[in-house]
Amino acid sequence: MDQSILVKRVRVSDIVITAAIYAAASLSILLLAGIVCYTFVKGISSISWQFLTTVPSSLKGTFGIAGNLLNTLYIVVITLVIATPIGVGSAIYLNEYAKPGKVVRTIEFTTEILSGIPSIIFGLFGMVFFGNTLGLGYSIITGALTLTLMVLPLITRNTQEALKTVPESYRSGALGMGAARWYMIRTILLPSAMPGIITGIILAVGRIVGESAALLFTAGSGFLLPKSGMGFLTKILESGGTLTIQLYLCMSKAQYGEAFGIAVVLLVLVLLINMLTKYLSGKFNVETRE
Amino acid sequence: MNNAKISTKKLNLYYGANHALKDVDMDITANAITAFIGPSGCGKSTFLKTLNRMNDLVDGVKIDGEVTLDGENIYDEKVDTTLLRKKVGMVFQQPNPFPMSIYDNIAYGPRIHGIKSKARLDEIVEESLKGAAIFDEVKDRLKKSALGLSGGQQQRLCIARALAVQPEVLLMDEPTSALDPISTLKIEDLMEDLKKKYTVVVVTHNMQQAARVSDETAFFLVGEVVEKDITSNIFARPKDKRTEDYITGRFG
Amino acid sequence: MNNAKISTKKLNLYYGANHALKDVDMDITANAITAFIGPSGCGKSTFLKTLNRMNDLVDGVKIDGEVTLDGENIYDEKVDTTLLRKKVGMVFQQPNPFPMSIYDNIAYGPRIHGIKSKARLDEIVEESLKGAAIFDEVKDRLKKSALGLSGGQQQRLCIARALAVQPEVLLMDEPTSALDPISTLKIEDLMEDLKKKYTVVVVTHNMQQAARVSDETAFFLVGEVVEKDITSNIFARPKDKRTEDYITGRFG
Amino acid sequence: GCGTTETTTADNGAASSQAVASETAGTDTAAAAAGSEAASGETASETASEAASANAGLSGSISMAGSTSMEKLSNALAESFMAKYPGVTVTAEFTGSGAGVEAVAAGSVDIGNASRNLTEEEKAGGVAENIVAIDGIAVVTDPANTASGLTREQLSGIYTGEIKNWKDAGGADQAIVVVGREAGSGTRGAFEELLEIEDQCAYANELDSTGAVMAKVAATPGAIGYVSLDVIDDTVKTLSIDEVEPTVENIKGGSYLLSRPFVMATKGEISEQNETVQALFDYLASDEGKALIESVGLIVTE
Amino acid sequence: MKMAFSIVRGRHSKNAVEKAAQIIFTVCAFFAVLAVFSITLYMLINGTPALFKVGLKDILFGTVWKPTAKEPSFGILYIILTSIVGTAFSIAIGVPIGVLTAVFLAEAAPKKLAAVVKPAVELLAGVPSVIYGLLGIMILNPLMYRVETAVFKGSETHQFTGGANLISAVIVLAIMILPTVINISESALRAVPSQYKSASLALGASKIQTIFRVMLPAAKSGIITAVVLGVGRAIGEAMAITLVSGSSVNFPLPFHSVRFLTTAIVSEMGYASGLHREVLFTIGLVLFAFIMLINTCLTKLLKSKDTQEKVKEAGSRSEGKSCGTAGEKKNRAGAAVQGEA
Ligand SMILES: Nc1ncnc2c1ncn2[C@@H]1O[C@H](COP(=O)(O)OP(=O)(O)OP(=O)(O)O)[C@@H](O)[C@H]1O
Ligand SMILES: Nc1ncnc2c1ncn2[C@@H]1O[C@H](COP(=O)(O)OP(=O)(O)OP(=O)(O)O)[C@@H](O)[C@H]1O
Ligand SMILES: [Mg+2]
Ligand SMILES: [Mg+2]
Ligand SMILES: O=P([O-])([O-])[O-]
Repeated sequence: MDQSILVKRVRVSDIVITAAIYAAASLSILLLAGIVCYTFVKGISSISWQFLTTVPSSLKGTFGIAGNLLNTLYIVVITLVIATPIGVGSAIYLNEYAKPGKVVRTIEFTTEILSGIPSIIFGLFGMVFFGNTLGLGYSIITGALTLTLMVLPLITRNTQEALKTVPESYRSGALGMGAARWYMIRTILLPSAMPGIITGIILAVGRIVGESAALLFTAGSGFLLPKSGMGFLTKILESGGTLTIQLYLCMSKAQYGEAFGIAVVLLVLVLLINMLTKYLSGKFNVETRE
Repeated sequence: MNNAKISTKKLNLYYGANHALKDVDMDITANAITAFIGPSGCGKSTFLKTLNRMNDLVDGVKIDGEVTLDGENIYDEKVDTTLLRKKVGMVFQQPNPFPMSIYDNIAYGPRIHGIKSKARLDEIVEESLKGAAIFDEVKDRLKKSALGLSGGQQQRLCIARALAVQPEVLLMDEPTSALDPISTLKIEDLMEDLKKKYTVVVVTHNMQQAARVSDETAFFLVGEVVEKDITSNIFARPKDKRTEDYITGRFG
Repeated sequence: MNNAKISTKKLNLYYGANHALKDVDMDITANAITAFIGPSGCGKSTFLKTLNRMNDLVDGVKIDGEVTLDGENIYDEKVDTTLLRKKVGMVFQQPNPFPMSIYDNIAYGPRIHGIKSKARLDEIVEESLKGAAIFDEVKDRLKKSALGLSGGQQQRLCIARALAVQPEVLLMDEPTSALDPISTLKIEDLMEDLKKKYTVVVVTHNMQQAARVSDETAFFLVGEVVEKDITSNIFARPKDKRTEDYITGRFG
Repeated sequence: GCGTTETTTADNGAASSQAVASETAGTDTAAAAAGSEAASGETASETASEAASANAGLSGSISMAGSTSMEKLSNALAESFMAKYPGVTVTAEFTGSGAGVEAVAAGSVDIGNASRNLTEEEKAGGVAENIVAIDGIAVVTDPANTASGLTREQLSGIYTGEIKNWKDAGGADQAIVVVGREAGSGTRGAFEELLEIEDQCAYANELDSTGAVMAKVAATPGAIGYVSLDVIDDTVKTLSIDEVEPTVENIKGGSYLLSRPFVMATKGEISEQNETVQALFDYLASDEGKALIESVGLIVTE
Repeated sequence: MKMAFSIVRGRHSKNAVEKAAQIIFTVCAFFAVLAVFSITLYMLINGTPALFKVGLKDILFGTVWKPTAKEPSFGILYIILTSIVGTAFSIAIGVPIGVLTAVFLAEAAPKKLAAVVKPAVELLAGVPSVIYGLLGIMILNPLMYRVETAVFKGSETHQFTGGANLISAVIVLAIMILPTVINISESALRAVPSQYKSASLALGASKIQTIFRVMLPAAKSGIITAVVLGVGRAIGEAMAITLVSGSSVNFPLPFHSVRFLTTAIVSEMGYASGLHREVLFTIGLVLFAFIMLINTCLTKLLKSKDTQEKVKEAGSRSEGKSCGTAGEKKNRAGAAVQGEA
């Protein structure tokens, strides 16, 4: 016929857009890779056994982040333990139980609002409400409660998105066989949505680990290790600065070596968390899909 | 009709403002195959779904009138829809296997209803797959994902899954529209078998199929049941002009 | 066959280790309807998709051999797949309208190919919808989402969408399996019309349909083409025992 | 403004003259700090073993919060005090002077650190001002700067924006980048007050900690800033003011203009505090405590 | 034939579990409402008094920020403008780059490259923003200072900032939001049913046309999420930019040292007392109001288009084999039974 398929037509807009895509991608990939490399190069020399296992001593003039590592762990765990069930539950309600209407719109709207509130506001609120009104002061629990509010929408949203991508036919299939709603959710939806839920949790962990403004006024900046077994319990009522807080403090004191050292530790930490969750979600997929 | 398994009286259904079912009165005979025919969009699927309350899941649906199963109103507040849907099973128009292994797909229903014994489940899975004429094709990969099957295989899997809970009534929404003739024939044979114990309702676009397998046929048009009768009567001596026109391909 | 629109030579296709098409040699006659029949999973859809290179999108696919369209090898490196697919249109087994209005669904293809005039688009949309026997049902809601249509309506919409780019070849993968007999008949009539200008290839499970509409029929079995001939020959005097067995319903 | 200034200066003067009485050797601040750091380390461990039986009884916890410039002092104090009294936990937060005083007034911490004098309002709220040390404020530039000192007028001119180039202040032809602290900072308050340029400063950078100022000045050619004396190192160059170098002696002697007190505020007088807190203040007042204060580069009061 | 059970008889233990599940989920869902309600309440309680003490006009439209002066002045107009301008520019830079990168990863990148880059992006989404600030101080500021000295050579009026200016802050913010935007947009793109893609390609659309005309519109809801989160992160970031932006209160011009709403709170909250402290809470309140406004506008604006098309939800629902039926009225994906109409 008129046009041979062997002659490629040139579509200028396609070429331009493709070029833009490649340019944008190379830019962001280079930037992001550059950030990681630069941080590693600058920070790796600060890292030593002492750096990882001791706490700072102004008498000996040494520096270490053991206390901050532990604090970070505490805050991540406590926050997730509280926020994950609430976030996932909320998503399940919104997606699977609620009839569309005012109520759902209100909840979705407020969840959106919550996700947009700047961390500094969470910090102020946490300081005033958990710290002063509830009398928890500067403590790990104050920080964790504050962060719970902060990461909640992240988990809710991701779970919701994941639930939305589960085909409707799975629901009707299961319900059509007489499965009750919660049973259907448990056996079909949650496994199918698990990768999405885990993405939400990854993002949440990332946010917690990376948070500074909301923690500065709530969890404080303590860096001591618990003195005894009981100390591990009472620690949640004591002030504790996460790695990021310590990084910020080092940075504002121009202790750049230490700051980059902590940055490296943070990168490795986030990497480990990501790998772990990947592994877990992979396992889930294998179990349910194959 | 005394041995009506399901009866509807003055059933009306609205999707918001769309009046999708209009004053449907119907008795569905026990241990028989009832076929629903009618042009696309006339409400066959909708009616089918009111029979096991799958329409409850659609937002903005309003249902008026009565549907009884063995004389009990299934829209009564006290009805346990779980039990209702165990008794009134369903096969959908589009194959919808769950994202799990073939075995787990079939075992899903029995597990819902409390069967835990591995041996018993194995038995049910095998029986059901055989019943749906797919056992031989999948017996070596029961532990593989059901999503890896072809469309036709998936649909037969779904039929097997519905059989696994041993329903009393089986609703099938164009169950063979994605199948090749051989599988279709097997399924049709299977329906014949099933009606000995069960009540079967099947929506079909294939007039030959309706004529071949069903004992009774109902003809739907824009939300109304124009005519319902013994199948041979519908095809040989339709009472309504519209039925005749449709069957002879004069409109649609 | 001198007027072959499409020819394949020693076409082999592998999904990873799964050898899905085996040495397929076929000539598809221009301005005729060619039907593919065969049991579920035998590779009909797969073969169809090699004809407009839709299989390129599947990971791990390996294709050997040659496919020519008007004598040009469509697997040549220089091929403009965009143009190829404009010339070789496709309707899928599952209806897949875009999540946009009915109008925009139809206008999508023409717009892609550079038609901007509102009047021209209106015209194309109307023509295409009429061609697919769905215009009357949707004319009042062209601006509404296509996802609100019933399955049958959606499939006809997809056919209309494929017609809107005025292809030379139209590949249809069980295009009527979701349609009622009336719509099916209309589509079949349409195919008759289309073949005057276009080359039509249709996969079907419905042997009657194949017999009714097609000029030539190819019978597939586990990735091979067992037999291809003029339709009347295939159904009246199949050369291969397996074809005969399949047509007479002796296996599947 | 004038009234406050007088009070502050008077206070400082008194504190400085008292501080002169206590003897401190060494002209080079850094060397002195290093030396006494080692000394206090020894002292601490000795005392800990000697008085272990006597101190074992004391237990509890002390919480401090407040000024960031007092971080070095607070951490050193906490550490050595805990070494001496193993049963006690001392925690310190560095949220800023205002927050520290507020926290102590609210009773949520035992001690509020402030790197400035308390306001009359704060004192009226029942908070006691316990001055524990005196700190100097050094004016610094990037190491490559050729100016060696400024007059008081030049310094004021630079900070009020009248002088924009180093060539007008005895240096090369180079733009001046004016670095300072944020409103509310003890350091900034003292600096502006002593130069009598309150509310007239035009900062190009208002940074929120001493360290940040150090870093910015060190890295920016043409920059000028002011920081606590105890953080000075060789990444920056200190300038003399009216030809007086910022050294511990000059501050004690009163010839160096810029200094301010470090306050550890308590709710009510020290005597009203619990015995653990009292022990902390006793410790600070002891020779051991004084050595500690000097070791971090500060000047001992009284 | 009547079987053993009547359908009316429910099994109670099971019903109890089901009921409990529903109640628990409902409570969970209201948690967010409670949180937003109490945060709003606390911000109002702490932030409004100063508004009246100082005067609404003097705070919001005053340009002089001298909180500790003898006659203090609490004008935050420049601070507000800085936040608006800074956020707008960082979004204008970060979102297109991020979305295009997501397109690259989801559609254009070789599998192997994507497999390396994706985890890297996830990693960076978790990187503390302070690190970006750290890099800003170490790399951007000196660079900007060089640009500044070149641009304003010999200027008598320009106040030299040493590179700590609006541009530096905008760049740090833009880079900071990249991973978030990339991650979420990419997931949204991947969630688009593959049937849309094949339908479009089969019509002869090029890959680019398919992406921009079908995939991106279908992924719109996810991309909105990405933008909203990006805006939130940019406008809400404090620590990363306190040091990078110079933190003086100035009109937001590229080479001015500027202060954002957030950095205003962070840098002075520790030191402020009395009215000054209350005004900082007022700044918090303003920030909060901003977020509310932006969120509402963005979602309203973008969603209203959606409603007309009734597209997004049904689209993101249907997958692979099943096709959506959204029905006549606005049908929330939540309960539409698909795959069979
Ligand atoms: N979930 C829904 N929401 C709104 N309207 C619907 C819904 N499902 C179906 N409809 C409408 O109700 C009418 C009947 O639809 P139904 O699916 O029952 O037809 P059908 O006879 O099964 O058609 P087909 O043969 O194409 O499957 C149609 O007009 C359809 O558009
Ligand atoms: N994307 C794919 N990846 C791997 N294997 C595939 C894929 N698509 C199809 N197959 C396999 O290739 C074989 C041929 O499949 P195909 O879909 O072409 O069959 P068909 O004849 O169209 O069947 P049906 O009539 O059920 O549609 C089957 O065994 C199928 O499992
Ligand atoms: Mg139907
Ligand atoms: Mg097929
Ligand atoms: O941190 P300062 O309060 O001492 O400036």
